[in-house]
Order: sequence, then C-alpha cells, then structure tokens
Amino acid sequence: MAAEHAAAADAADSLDTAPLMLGKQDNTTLTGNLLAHVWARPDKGWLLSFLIALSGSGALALAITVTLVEGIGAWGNNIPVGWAFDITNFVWWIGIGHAGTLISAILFLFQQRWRTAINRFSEAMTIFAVMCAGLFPLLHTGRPWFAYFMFPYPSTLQMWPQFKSPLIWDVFAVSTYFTVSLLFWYLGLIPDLASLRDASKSTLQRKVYGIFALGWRGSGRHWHNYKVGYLLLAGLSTPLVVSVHTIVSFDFAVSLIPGWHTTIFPPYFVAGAVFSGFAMVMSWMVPARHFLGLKHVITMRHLENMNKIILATGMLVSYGYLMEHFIAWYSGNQFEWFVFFNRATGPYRGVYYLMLFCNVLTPQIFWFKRARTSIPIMFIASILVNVGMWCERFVIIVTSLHRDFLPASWDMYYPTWVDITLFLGTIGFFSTLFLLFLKFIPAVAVSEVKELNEELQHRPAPITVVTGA
Amino acid sequence: MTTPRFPLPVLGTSVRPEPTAVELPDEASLAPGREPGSEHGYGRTYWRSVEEQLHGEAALPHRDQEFPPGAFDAPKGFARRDFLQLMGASVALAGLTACTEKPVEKILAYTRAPDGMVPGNPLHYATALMNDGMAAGILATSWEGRPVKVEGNPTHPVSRGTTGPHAQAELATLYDPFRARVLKERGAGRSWRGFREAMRQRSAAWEKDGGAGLRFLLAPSSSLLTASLRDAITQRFPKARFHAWSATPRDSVYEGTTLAFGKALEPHHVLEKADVVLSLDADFLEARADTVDQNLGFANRRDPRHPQGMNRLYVVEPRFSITGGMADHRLRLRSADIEGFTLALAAELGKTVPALAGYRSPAAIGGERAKFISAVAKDLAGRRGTSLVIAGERQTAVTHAVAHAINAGLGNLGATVTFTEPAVLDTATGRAGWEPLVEELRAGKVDTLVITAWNPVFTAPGDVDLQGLLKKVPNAIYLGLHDDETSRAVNWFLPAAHPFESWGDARSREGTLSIVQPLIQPLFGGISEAELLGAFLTDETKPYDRLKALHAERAKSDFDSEWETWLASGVVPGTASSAVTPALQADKVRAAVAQLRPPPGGLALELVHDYKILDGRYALNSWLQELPDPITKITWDNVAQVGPGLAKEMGIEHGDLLLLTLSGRSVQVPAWVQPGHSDEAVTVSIGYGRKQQTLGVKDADEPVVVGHDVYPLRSAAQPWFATGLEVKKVGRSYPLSHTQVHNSTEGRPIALMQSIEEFEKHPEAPELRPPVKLAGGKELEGSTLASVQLGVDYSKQQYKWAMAVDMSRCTGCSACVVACQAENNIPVVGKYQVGRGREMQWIRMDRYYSGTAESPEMVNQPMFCQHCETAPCEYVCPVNATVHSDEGLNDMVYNRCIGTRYCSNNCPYKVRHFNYLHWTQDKSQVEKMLMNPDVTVRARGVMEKCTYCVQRIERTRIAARIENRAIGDGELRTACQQVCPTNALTFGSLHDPKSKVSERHADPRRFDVLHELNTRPRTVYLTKIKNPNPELG
Amino acid sequence: MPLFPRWTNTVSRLSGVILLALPAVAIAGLMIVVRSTWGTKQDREVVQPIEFDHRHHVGDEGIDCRYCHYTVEKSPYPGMPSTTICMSCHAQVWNKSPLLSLVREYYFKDRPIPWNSVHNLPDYVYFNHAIHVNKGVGCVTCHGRVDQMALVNQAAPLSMGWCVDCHRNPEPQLRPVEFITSMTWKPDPSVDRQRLGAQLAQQYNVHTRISCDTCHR
Amino acid sequence: MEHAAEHAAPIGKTFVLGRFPTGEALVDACYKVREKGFDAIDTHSPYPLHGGDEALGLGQSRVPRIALTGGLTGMFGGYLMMVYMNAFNWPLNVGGRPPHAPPSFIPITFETTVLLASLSIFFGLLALMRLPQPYHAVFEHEGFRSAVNDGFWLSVALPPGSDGKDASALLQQLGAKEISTVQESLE
Repeated sequence: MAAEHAAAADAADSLDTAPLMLGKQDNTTLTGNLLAHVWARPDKGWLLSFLIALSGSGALALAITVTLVEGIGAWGNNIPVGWAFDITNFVWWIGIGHAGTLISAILFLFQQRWRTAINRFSEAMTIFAVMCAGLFPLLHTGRPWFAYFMFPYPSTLQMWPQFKSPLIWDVFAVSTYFTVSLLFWYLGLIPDLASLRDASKSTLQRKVYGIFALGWRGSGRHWHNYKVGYLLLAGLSTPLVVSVHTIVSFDFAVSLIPGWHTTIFPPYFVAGAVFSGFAMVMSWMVPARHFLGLKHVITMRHLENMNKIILATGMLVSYGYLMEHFIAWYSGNQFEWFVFFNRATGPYRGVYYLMLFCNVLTPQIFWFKRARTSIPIMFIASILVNVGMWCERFVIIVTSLHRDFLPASWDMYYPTWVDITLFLGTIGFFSTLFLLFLKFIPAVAVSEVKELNEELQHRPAPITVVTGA
Repeated sequence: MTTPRFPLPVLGTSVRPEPTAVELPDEASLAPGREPGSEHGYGRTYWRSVEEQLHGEAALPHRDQEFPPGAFDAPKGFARRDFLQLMGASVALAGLTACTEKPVEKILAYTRAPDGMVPGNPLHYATALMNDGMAAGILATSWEGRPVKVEGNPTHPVSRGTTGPHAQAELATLYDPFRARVLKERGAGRSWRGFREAMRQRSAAWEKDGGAGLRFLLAPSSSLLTASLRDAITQRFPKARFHAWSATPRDSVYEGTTLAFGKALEPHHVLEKADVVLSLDADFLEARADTVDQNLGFANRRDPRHPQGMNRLYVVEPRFSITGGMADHRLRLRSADIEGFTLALAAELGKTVPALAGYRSPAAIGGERAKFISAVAKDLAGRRGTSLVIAGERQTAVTHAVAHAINAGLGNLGATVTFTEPAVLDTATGRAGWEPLVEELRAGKVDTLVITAWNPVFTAPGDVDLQGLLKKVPNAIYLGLHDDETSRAVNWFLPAAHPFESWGDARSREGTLSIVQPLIQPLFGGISEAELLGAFLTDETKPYDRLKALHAERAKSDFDSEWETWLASGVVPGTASSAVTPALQADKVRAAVAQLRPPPGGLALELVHDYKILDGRYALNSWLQELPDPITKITWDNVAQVGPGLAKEMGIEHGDLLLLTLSGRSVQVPAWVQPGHSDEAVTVSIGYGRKQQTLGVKDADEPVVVGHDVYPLRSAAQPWFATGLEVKKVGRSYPLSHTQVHNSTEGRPIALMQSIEEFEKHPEAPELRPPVKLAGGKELEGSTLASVQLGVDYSKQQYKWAMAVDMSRCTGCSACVVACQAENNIPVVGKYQVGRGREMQWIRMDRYYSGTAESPEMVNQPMFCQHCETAPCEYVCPVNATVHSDEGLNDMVYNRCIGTRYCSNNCPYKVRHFNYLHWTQDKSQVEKMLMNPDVTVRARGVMEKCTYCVQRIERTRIAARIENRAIGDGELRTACQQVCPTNALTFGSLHDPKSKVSERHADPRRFDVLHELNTRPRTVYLTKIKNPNPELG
Repeated sequence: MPLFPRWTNTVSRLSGVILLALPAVAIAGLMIVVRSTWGTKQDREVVQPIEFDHRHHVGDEGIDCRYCHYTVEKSPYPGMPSTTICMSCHAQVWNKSPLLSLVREYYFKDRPIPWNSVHNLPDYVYFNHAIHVNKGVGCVTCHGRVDQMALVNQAAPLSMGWCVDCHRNPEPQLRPVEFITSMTWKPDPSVDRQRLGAQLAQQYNVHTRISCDTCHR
Repeated sequence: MEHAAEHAAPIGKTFVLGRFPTGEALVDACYKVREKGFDAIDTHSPYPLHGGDEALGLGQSRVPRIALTGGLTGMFGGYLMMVYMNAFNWPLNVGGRPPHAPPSFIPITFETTVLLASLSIFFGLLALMRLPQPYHAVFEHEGFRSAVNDGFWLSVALPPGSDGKDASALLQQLGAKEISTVQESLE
C-alpha cells in the first residue's frame, strides 16, 4: 500500500519541475497570508480598477436599455446576418467559463496537485463568465419579455417548446451548467467561509461569513460525506462541461448553412473553449497573484503548466481549422468551399487573419521554456488568445451568414455602437464581479491548500480520494 | 377573396353619389401645417361631433379606434396594430403580458345597414385607373367602405385581370396623409363655395371677351365627361383654349402615324400573333397601366410548347430595360442612332422586300451592327405577316413612320399591328401641346390659367421657366393631390379628389369605356377635375348627374338597369373603337427620311421615365419608392446609368457623383455602372429630386430630398435624348440603397436558363432529372434525391397547396412585390434601413446577369418562401412559432414568435424578414385605413414571410365548406399570382391532377431551387427558355 | 460565547426552505391567476350605453338570435343589429319609453350606437362565426345562457386551450342546425351524445383543424 | 435522551473538547478514546484527516446512492417530458421531422440527468450533515475557533448524567493541549 503510494509520488515528482509551494508553510501561516487580502483595506489599485469595471457595467446597463426600448434594430444585424455580435459574445463567454470547470473538476479527477492553488479562482471565473454569456440568448431575442415561452410549463395555450431546436438545448445546458458550477463552487467554499468566520476579528464579518458558512465546524463526520459529494460533483461537472460547449456548437452544426454544417464542431469548440478559458485565467492570475501576494502558492509551476495546456489546446484548435478547410475542399461542395474561400478573401478577411495569427501562431511560442516562464510574454499571449477566440466566433457566425446559398441575398454586416458597448459592457460587468470576489473571498481554496501542504511536508501519497476502509 | 361578385355601388352611408368638398367653418381653424390624420383626417371630425353632441368629451372613442363611418368592427384592423404595439412597448417594461389591460373595444353598427353589404366580408367594386388618360379596368376590394386592395378587372380588355405595380400602389397614394387638405388662395384657407363665387365674378369679364384670357392646362385624358365639359365651356367662352401636358408625352407615336398614314392613329401590337418581334427602344413589357395587356400577349408566346412555337425578340436600345432583359438578342445603341438603324434595316429589307426598296442608311454601318441588321432582316423577311417592329415612345416620328413602313412592307398591318382612332382627347400632350400656351404666357396674354396637369412647374423642361411665367398670370388655378412646386406658384390651389374618390369615365387604349366610380368619400374634401371644370359653367349639375346624362343615350333598353350593369362589370359593352386599316403614304415617309442627317457622335443623354414613379407623379408613394428598381434594384433614388466601357474609361464606380452638363445646364447624379448599357450614353430617369415627406419611413420624419432632379437637363425640343453631354466626376460618393449587391449566380445552379435547342434535345431542366414518384406513383415530390428521411403523408388532406413560377414568362416587372405588400400589410422601412439590409417585402425579385458585361443576359427569379416540406427553418425554432400546416403550408405564427432569428439564419433562401424596429408604430389614422383587416399587423421583434396568402385560403375554404363543396382550381389565387401580368405564377392544390399548378409541377422544365439540400420546396420553378437566332449564335 | 444562539438553527433551516419554495409558489400562483375568471375576464362586467336586456328579448319574447345578429351565418362577424332593426319594432312598441330615448336619438341623428364589446379575442386570432354556426356549433355553446343574462358577460374562458379542446374533439359540442340558436336544446337523453355528435359531424362534414393557420394569419 | 426529558428537567448535551497538536495525534487519539468506550466522538479539523473516517469508524457514505436516484429521476423525467410534450400531447409537423425524435432528445435528457443528480447531491449533503446549523455546543468554547483554521480538536459527547471528568482525564493523558467541557445552551 505504502509502496504504491511512494511510487505514485515519485512518478508525480519526475514531472515536478518547479515547486508547488514556496517556503516552509504551516496551517497558521497559511491561514494568515491566504486570508490576508480579505482583511486588508482595499488599496488604490483595487479601487481604481473597480471604478473602471463599474463604469463598464454602467455602459452595459445603458446598452441593454437601448436594446430593449429600440429593439434589435439598434444593433447592426440584418437579413441575412441574423446573428452577429450577440451570439459571438455568447459563445465566447461560455467558452471562457469552461476553463474553470476543467481545472476544478477534471484536474481534480486526475489528482493534479497543482490545481489546488488555482481552482477556486477559476471556478469563480466560470460563474461570472456564464452570467455574462447568459445575457445574450435572452437579449438577442426580438421580444425578450416572451422568452419564458422557451420553458416547458403548462400554458393556457396548450403549447410546448420545440425540443428539436438546439436553442432549447442551449437553454437547458446553460442553466444546468450555471446551477451546477454554482453548487460546486459554494460547496468547496464552505470550509473556507468557516475559516473566515473564525479567523476574523470583527463581529460583523464573523456574523456575515458565519451565515454563509452554515455552521461548518470541520467535523470528521461531515468531511466523510463532504469528500464523496465533492468528488461526485466533480465527476458530474466533467461530462457536463464537455456537453455544454458541444451543445453550443450544435447551434451551428445542426443547421445547414455552409461553414456551420460541420461534424468537427463539437470537439473543436470544446478545445477552443478550454483554450480561451485558460488564456482568460492567465490574464487574471498574473496580476492577481502579484497584487494579492499569492506568489508562494500560485508558483511559476502553475503558470507553466497552464501555458502547456494553452499550447496543447491551441494545437487542437489549429487542427480544427485545418480540417475544416480540408473537408470543405475535399467534399467538392461548391457552397462549402466558397465559404472558406470567402473567409480568406472576402470583406471580413482581416478578422480571419487576425484569428489565425492569435490562435495558431501565438501559442507556438510556448514551445520554449523561456516563454512559458516569462510573465510578460504569457500575459500578452493570453490576451492575444482571447482576442483570437473572439474573432473565431465572429468569423464562424458572420462570414458564414453574410454570403450563403443565393448570391442575391448576400449582404454585409456592420456593428453599431450598441453592439460594441454591449460587448465591452459585459467585460466590465465580469471584472466588477471578479474584483468583488477577490476582495471578499479567499482567492485560493484555503483548506485544500492546507491539505496539500500537509501532503507535501511528509509526502505519503497524492491526495487520496477513495473513502471507506 | 370569395367567388368574385360585382355588387352595385352602395348609395347611402358608405359611398355618396358625388364627392362633396368640406365646407370650411372659418379661416382661423385652418392653421397651415395641420398634423396629418388629425382634425381633417377622415372620420375624426365626424366622430367627434357625434360623440360630443351625445355625451360630450367623456364619450369620445379611444383614440386608436377611429375609423370611417359605416365601418363595422373596423377597429380589428387598427386595434390589432395597437395591441401588438402595446406588447412591444409597454410589455417591454411591464415584463408580463398579463400586465397589459386592453381598454374595452367599441363596436359600432350601422344605423341603416346598406343593402348588399355583409359586414366582415369584403366587396369588390369595378372602376378604372388612368395612365396619361388611358384606362385600365380594376376591381377594388373594399372593406366596409374602405378600399384596401386593387385587382385587375378580368372583363376589361387591357387589364385582363392583371395590373402593373402602379395600380397596386395607388392605394398608398389615396391614403397618403400628406395629401393636400385645404383649399387655399395665396396660402390662406378658402372654401369651395368661396372659390366658385370668385370664378362667377370673373366669368362676367370672360363673357364679354369670350374668355380670350382663359386657358386650361389639363392632364391627358380620354374622359368623355371632360370632353363634354370642355365643349360646354368653349360654347360659353368661345375664345377659351384647352391644352394638355404630360412629362411622358406619346406625341411621337401620333406624329409617326400622321407621317405614315396621314392622320393620328393609335397602334396596337398583337404580340400573341408575332413570331419575331423587333423593339426599337420600345419598352413594351414594363407593365404600365395602359399597356399591361401586351405582357400577357408576349408571355404566352414565350412558352416553348406553344402551338405556333416560341417567339423571338430583338431589342435595340441604349439602356438595359425590362424588355431588353427578355430579349433573345440585344444591340446597344444610342437613341440618336436608332433612326439610322431603322433606315439601315429598311434598306437591308429592301433587298428582298420590294415595298421597302429605296431606303438608304444615312451613315455607313459596319461590324457587329451590320451583322445584327442582316440577321434581323432575314428573320423578319422570313416571317411576313407574323413579324412585328415596334418603335418606342421615346423615338422620333420618323423612326415610327419607318417602322410602320417596314410593318406595312412585311404585311403585318392588320395582322400583328392594328390601328384605331386615338382614345385620348389630345394627341399632342408634349411640346406641340403647350408651346402655343407658353407663347401666350410669355406675351402675358393669359389672365386665368386652370391647371389640372400634374405639377407642370416641376415637370417643365429646363428651358421653360413656367414658375416665372406663372407670375404673369393674375389668376392661376391649380388642382393637385399634394402641395407641390406648382401649388406654390399659383394663387388658387384646390386639393384634388383621387380617382377612387370621384365620379368620372375613361377609355382604354383601344377605346373601351369604363365608368369611374368612387369607392370612398373624399378623405380630405378633394375636388374632381369635372367639378372644377363645372365651376366655369352656369348650371350647377353635379358630375354624377352629368355623367348619367351624358351616357343616357347609350342604353339600349332601360338605362338605369344597364347603367348599374356597366358599373358592376366595369366596362360599357360595345364601346371599343373599331379598327381602321390605313394606307401607307410611302412617298411622304421617304421624303421625310431624305431630310435625315447622321446624328453627331459623342456622349448622349438618355432621359427615361422611371419604372416606379414614372415622371415623378408617384414620387410620394412610399410603396413604389421602396420597390427595388426591376433592373438596378435601387430603392429611393434615381441614378445615372453608364455602360461598363465608359465606367472603365472614366474610372466610375457605383455611387460616384457625376456632374452631367448639357447645353449649359448641369445637374449632379450618382453613377450606376449598368451591364449592357451603351457606352456612348448616360441614362437617367426623371421625376426624382423633390423635397418630400417620406411616408411611413422610420428614420425620416423631416422632409428629405429623394433622388436627383434631371428635368433641368431636358429641353422642350428634345424631351428624351440629346447628344453633346459632358460628364465629370464630382469626386464625392453618394450612398445608394439597393436590395441586391451581388449580380451573378457564381455558377450555382439556381436560376436556370437554356436555349430552345438544348430544351428540344433534353427537355428536363439541366439540374433535374424527371421528378421521382413515391410508392403509389401519385405523389410528385419536390426532391429528386433519394431522401434520407420519410416524407410526411399529405394524401389524407383535401388540399396540398403548391406554387410554380415560370421563369420564361417572368419579366421582373415587380408588380407582385407591390401586390404582396398591399395584401399583407407589409411595412415600408425607408432608404436607410433598406441600406442596412432590412427591407421587408416578402417577395425578393432576384435578378442575375450572365455573359459579358457588354451584352449580358438577365434572369429574373421571384424568391419568396418556398414552403419546404422539410423546412430547415422549422426544426430550429425553439417555441413552435413556425410549423407545418396539415396541408403543407409553412405557417408563421407571429404571436408565438420570440424573435431568435434562428429560422432566418437556417433558411437557405433567406426569404424571411424580421421586424428589427417597430415599423408599424405611430401611423396616422389615414394610413391605418390602408391595412388589410384579414392580416395581422406585425409588431417589433417578430419574424415574417410569405404565407401563400393564407388569409385568402382560409376565406375561400370557409366559403366553400359552408356550401359543402371543394375549392375549384383558380377560384383561389394568391395576391402575386392574381396580379402577375404575364401569368408567370401559379398556385393551387397538387391533389387535383388537372390543376394548373400540377401541370407545371409535372413540366419537364420544373426544377427545385437548392434541391440538393432536400428541402422539398412546394414552390418550384420552370427554367427560362431563350430562343436565340443561330446566325447571331 | 458562541456567535449564534441556538434558536438560529431552526430559523436558518426554515429560511432556507422558504428561499427555495418562494419562486415555486410565485410561478404556481401566476398559473392559477391566468386560469381564474379574473384572468380570463369572465367575471368582468361590461356596462352598455343602452340598457338592453337579453333576458327580455331572448327569454321572454323568444326572438331568434339571428333576427338581430343577422350576418352570423355568412360572415366572420355575428353582425351587430343596425339601429333600424331596433326601430323596426320600437317604432310601434315602447316608442315613447325613456329607456329607448338614446336609441331614437342615435337613429334620428343617423349615428351608430357605441356598444362595448364583451367577447374580445386578441387581434391576431381570426374566429369565424359563419363556419361554426353552419357546422352545428350552437350559440349557447360559447356564449352561454344569454337568455338569462341581464348584462351579457363572457361565458367561456376563450383561451386557446379552450378552443383547441373543442377542435380536437368537436362531436360532443355539435347539435342539429335547426336548433343552432336554441338556448335550451338538450340532446335526447336516450341517444349516446358522442354517437349523435359523430353522426352530425358526418352529416355536416365537419372536420376541424388545429393547424396554426386555422386561426392565426 | 427522551428518558431524561421525561424525568428530570431537560439539560443540553455536554461535550468534552480537546485540541491536539497535529492531525496524526488526533487520529491516534480517536482510536484510543473509542477503545475506552466513548463512541459519540467527532474530530474537528481544517481539512479532512488521513484515516479520519476509519478512526471514527464510519462506513460507506450514502451520498452516491442519493446521487444515483437523482440522476435516474432526471434522466427518465427529462426524456418522458419531451416525449409527452412533443410527441404525445401535441404532435406538430415540424419540418417533416418525426415528432418523437430520440437523437434530438438526448442533449436535454443528459442535462436534466446532471442537473437533478447535482441538486440531489448538494441538498442530500446538507441533509446528511444537518446543515445549516449555525449553533453547536462546541462553539461554546472560544478556543474552538481554531478548529477550522489550524487546530485539531476531538469532541466527546458525554452520556447523560456523566460529568465528563473521566473523558477529560483521558484526553489529558492522550496529550490534548486545551481541554474544556461545554454544554449545549437551551435557548
């Protein structure tokens, strides 16, 4: 028994290039500095960025109001381009959310130790990203006040939703995804909330955190069930996260529009989602670990691993592009082929080439360790990848629609200020929530890190997740 | 649309025998710029007075429930809009439908129900519409006294049950809230009685001098009533003179016949009999109200299976016209050169046709033209008696005369071309018509000028300053529908009554007389021309009585009963003028020809009347303004069309502003590079460039200038074309809104065209092997692919609705687009929104070019919902808002739609249209009267599309089921099918193997657009067949 | 001293339950409301400008519905009586009654009487009276016992579900057309209602449709 | 418990708490304390202890079964819902597709499965752990605040009547640092 464990540990070691935790930590010190940023009064930097983010949310509110009062006509959409920025943003945000679940669930199942430091952070991101994403399916409808038609409830019309439509699948997938992520996140949060409750000096804080901590007292009998529940939720989230982006890709794959009607979409969308998700985590983590003083728990090892994943998924995405084009040519379907020809030579080619640059070329730099371990490079690269993935969705949606089967119906799409404000607004909204999260909730999973610390000090084995005798 | 009935005009509450102008209470209440649809809006004052009388302010009806008197339950039409509006607006804030409490609707019944009217069922009244005085019979569908749709009158020889786009859009003019509503003297409101009084005073003076200073400038007319009034006036004032003016004169036609036959005659082209047709810049297929019958005649011969075989059409023209688009061979030529071409042709023919010997071409013609001429000549000579040469109205008298000579030489007179006495009162409606008047005006001899011609100040050629001349006229009177340039230049302005508001009569091109009966009381207290002329007479007889008196002696037996039959059927039987067979004065023609000199070279200016707004008289008609031009697909603008060669040479691109200068006068017009256009000419259509209130347009509440005015370039001497044009690029670009940006099919098998030989070789459409049969062999299915999925079994249902479009017949005239707009309450969105790709017309008239830019071939493909049996739009709708009906219609349920637009994205034909903004919001009461109560008015945020006119299907079905019978083939017609001048569209049930639509579905030419997607469209197309001359290969 | 006193245990659990239950209750409530007579406007009392009493005209006098609603058999609309029809009787009967003064006023001023509509379908619904009346759907089936209504009110919910139910299974609602306007007709209890219905459906060749375009255009 | 309630005036449960320096010490202590016959014991630690479950003598968790039940309910419930609505209650002709289209129903079936499973796990957990429970006797001891941060506590629930001397003594000898006896308050 012990022998196996040791072996497993060594195996893990051989890969461990950099340490997962810097310096000698014990539970007391960890409690001290992991919670420190919660006690600290908000500094200038935080306030400034929060102000900016808040104004972003304001812009979002304005854009939403205009859309509701004016109608979708306030956007640039038209016939044939019925979807544009709206669905582009939706897919982009949903994709970003995926990294969180991937890190917290999949890496958990694979018992990746390095996940512990970053999972809380990325789960939060998931939830906020899905909130931003969820806005668009609602907003993009012409009559959002009738959106409840999409829910299966017994109406006096005796009408039901139409379950063959991928949009309905979306409704179920996104709402399920949001609910499950929220539960998963909160469940993981309970011990830390308790920790906050009991570590705090002010009674008000104690009471507030106390309410959310539900009276957690670290009971062994609780841990007994808790571990299993957490594991199962992780187990469920894993296929869920895959299903969500698969279903999102069905929005396109199930249609018959050339450029959409493609069987490769599900895997290629999921890869893209993880790709952009990790990039987004990176873009936030680099500054966060610096400003919140978490360098000792979020080490270069973490960042490097993430860069490796970015590289890997980047390659998957590039393969996706390659296949799309190949099949379009190989199918001999003139409509299909024209779409890809048009992407590269048509009026939107700029976006297309930007996409290729950001998604295919940029990640290649992570073949080099120096790049993988250089803070500025990985930061810039992560931003570029986010841009690139947005472009990808734009290319897929708009260039496929604006020139499809009958040339007489072809037309152009140009965004209006409302389109752009909506997009930037969601970024502001996302940042607002995220900054609040960083301020009031420990950015790393305290109890898990403590456990990891324990592991690392007398390294008996990787975290055991098997229960019972 | 139940079985057509022609009930008698209802005398009583709904339609009064004669229009009566509003007696204005006092000048004070006539503050100018009164808001449309308010106080003087039809009905408003009416209701208010009642309600106030009875119960005072409190009892006033809800402002959204005002409607014409006698309308029963009419709020349906309006409240529908308001209800959906409510959803759109207030619900947006409220969040729940339950939160919108509708006010109690009022139901207003008749006090005395008019006989023959069943509230809730429309009636059809026969009347006529005029274009430059020549009538086409129509039937107006009227809901409780509210005309909402125009159809052709099947019993009328010209209309033949169809109309062009203009007749369809006439209602938008009738209900235009910007129509003039106040009778003014120098801007101050006056009453009709006051005006008559003023005239009476003046008439004393005229009686002394016999009306030496009394002049009339009338619109071209064929009205016998007008004629009798004119006689009466000339009797009273012998020196009074009448002139006619139209910006689209047909003078050259009559001058041509005068030259050829010694007197003005009206030529009629019997296209049904013509095997070979040569059009000398004659756009005879444009479906104008007065010539719409020619379309059907021509189209019937485009059928390759026609017993006499398919006809062949040669077109010689400077620009690319609708007719040119149908041509088997086209030759690009400046109008100025067409005279020469005609002579050359005559000369060529002279070699074989003795009667035509001795003609000589003024200039030597070589190369392609010579080849063309010899080929045409050979073809014509080979078809004596069944060939036809048509000269265009823009062409010179000589061209016409020579054309007649050729027809005579080929023995076509009396066969393919016949003649009658002109039906119009004045054959000179252009320069010749008014030059004497202009002289008198210059001399200041005119003291009273009565103008009923449409807006002559605007349409006057650039070298006649009518506005200035009118200043010299102490008493200028203008009768017009709108406050316009002319009304501002005269001192008496009278708001005119629309033809649908007044009694009158009119004759069609070949003489058939129609009684014009009012369908509705004058909305804005308009005055008819007859009334105005009556004001110059002593007897006060109303036009209605005059009319009856005038036609009294026509009656064979009992006048009153016959009179009502005439009204009901829309034509007075036996009034068609008898054909005359004139003798050609060959020597006179030769003499005239001898004078001809070859025209100067260089760029020529080609002025044409616009396909949509003609000479500008329809410029305020938002339906026609928004209609894409049949050729250029441009909306809300006119352009300077240049040939591809010239464009390359000068580096001109779409939308570049050009400075056109001709004899010192110049205008700016945006350029349009038109394939197939002559490189030696620039074509601009007249009538645009007026500052106007654009009705029903979301983004333009302020008056805006629409298009560019080119009348300044026109000269009285050369109304249609002139050489010596200078073109300069201004260097700026001008935004144009067109509905089709891409003109080629990209080699995709979409709009198929094949030559007759190919068709003979293998009759099936190239893209399609014969339609497969299902097990059982009865069902013809849309797809020819082995289907991956089982079809739905429709055989249980009584009907299986389907449509077929014969692209050989379709000219692209776009009448169907407007008809659909009228029938289905389709909103107008305005230039800006069209530019953003948000036009709403359910029919998109796709137009593709093939071949070279210099001599392209055109294919028209009306594209509307294909009602696919395996519709891609349906399975992506999350809320079941678009599903299939049991009879195979692709239903669109507006009130279920939440507007995800997924259906449109997934529609390979992109025929769905989305209400991006609340187009139907804030319409005036008058506009609301235009709405078809049988069709839901869509709100913002819902998808819409062609429904196969489901409202007509259901009405007909219910009528039939009440009578316990089946719907017969042809009993039920969609709006587009009914209007189509070439009968290109067919609709019916595929379960009836004898139905027209079944025949066309079985036609070898039938193909399904994008059938490879296995959408199984119910709407199928028949390939376009061309009949090229092998010699021109 | 603990952070929370003991009673908070109960409170916290209770509040948790309430938090979850609240939305469920709210939605259920809404569904009940739209089905209530208030939601369907069945309980709404519509006052008319003239005190016209159907009890008297239909019940006591036994005037056939079609005498006033004269187009019900040939038009989508039942046809509101023109004032002439009122006067055709009330020129002789009660021609001095103050109750009818308004009718006379409207009549002689040649102005329509502004009745208030009671059965008010949404404007995107096209209900056709003619076809129903001709195929054996009696007035009373939808309008209720008008002969017992002083002030006509909406008898049926007029919800889409209600329409569809009948369109799915019309037989039980059919009656011989000769009794179409009868308020009191009851099928002979000896015959099976469903059978009678089926037989009538056969006879009038009734086949109802539930395709959307039947009512929405 | 009931017994006591019947006879004497009700008194809250009493617990003896003891803090141990490390997790291992705590785990060992558990075994010892249980040997001495105290079964109603519990550990309190910032993170799950190694072998903590065995030390407390806990068997299989019930959570998996709860999850399975929830998941199956979601699966069948979801699929049957769609079949009823689209194929049974009102089968509409949607683009000629069969009203009962299993492939198109799979995604939602999957989602409902996951959703119900997760919900049942979460709420099942709360139920099993008797949470929320803001008050517990152990909180009576101020020092216990370390339990969720860096302390490792053992709590022994005393049988009614016992004063807890023996328990405290035992803990002392097992090397507990900070020992106190707490009583559940009744209001």
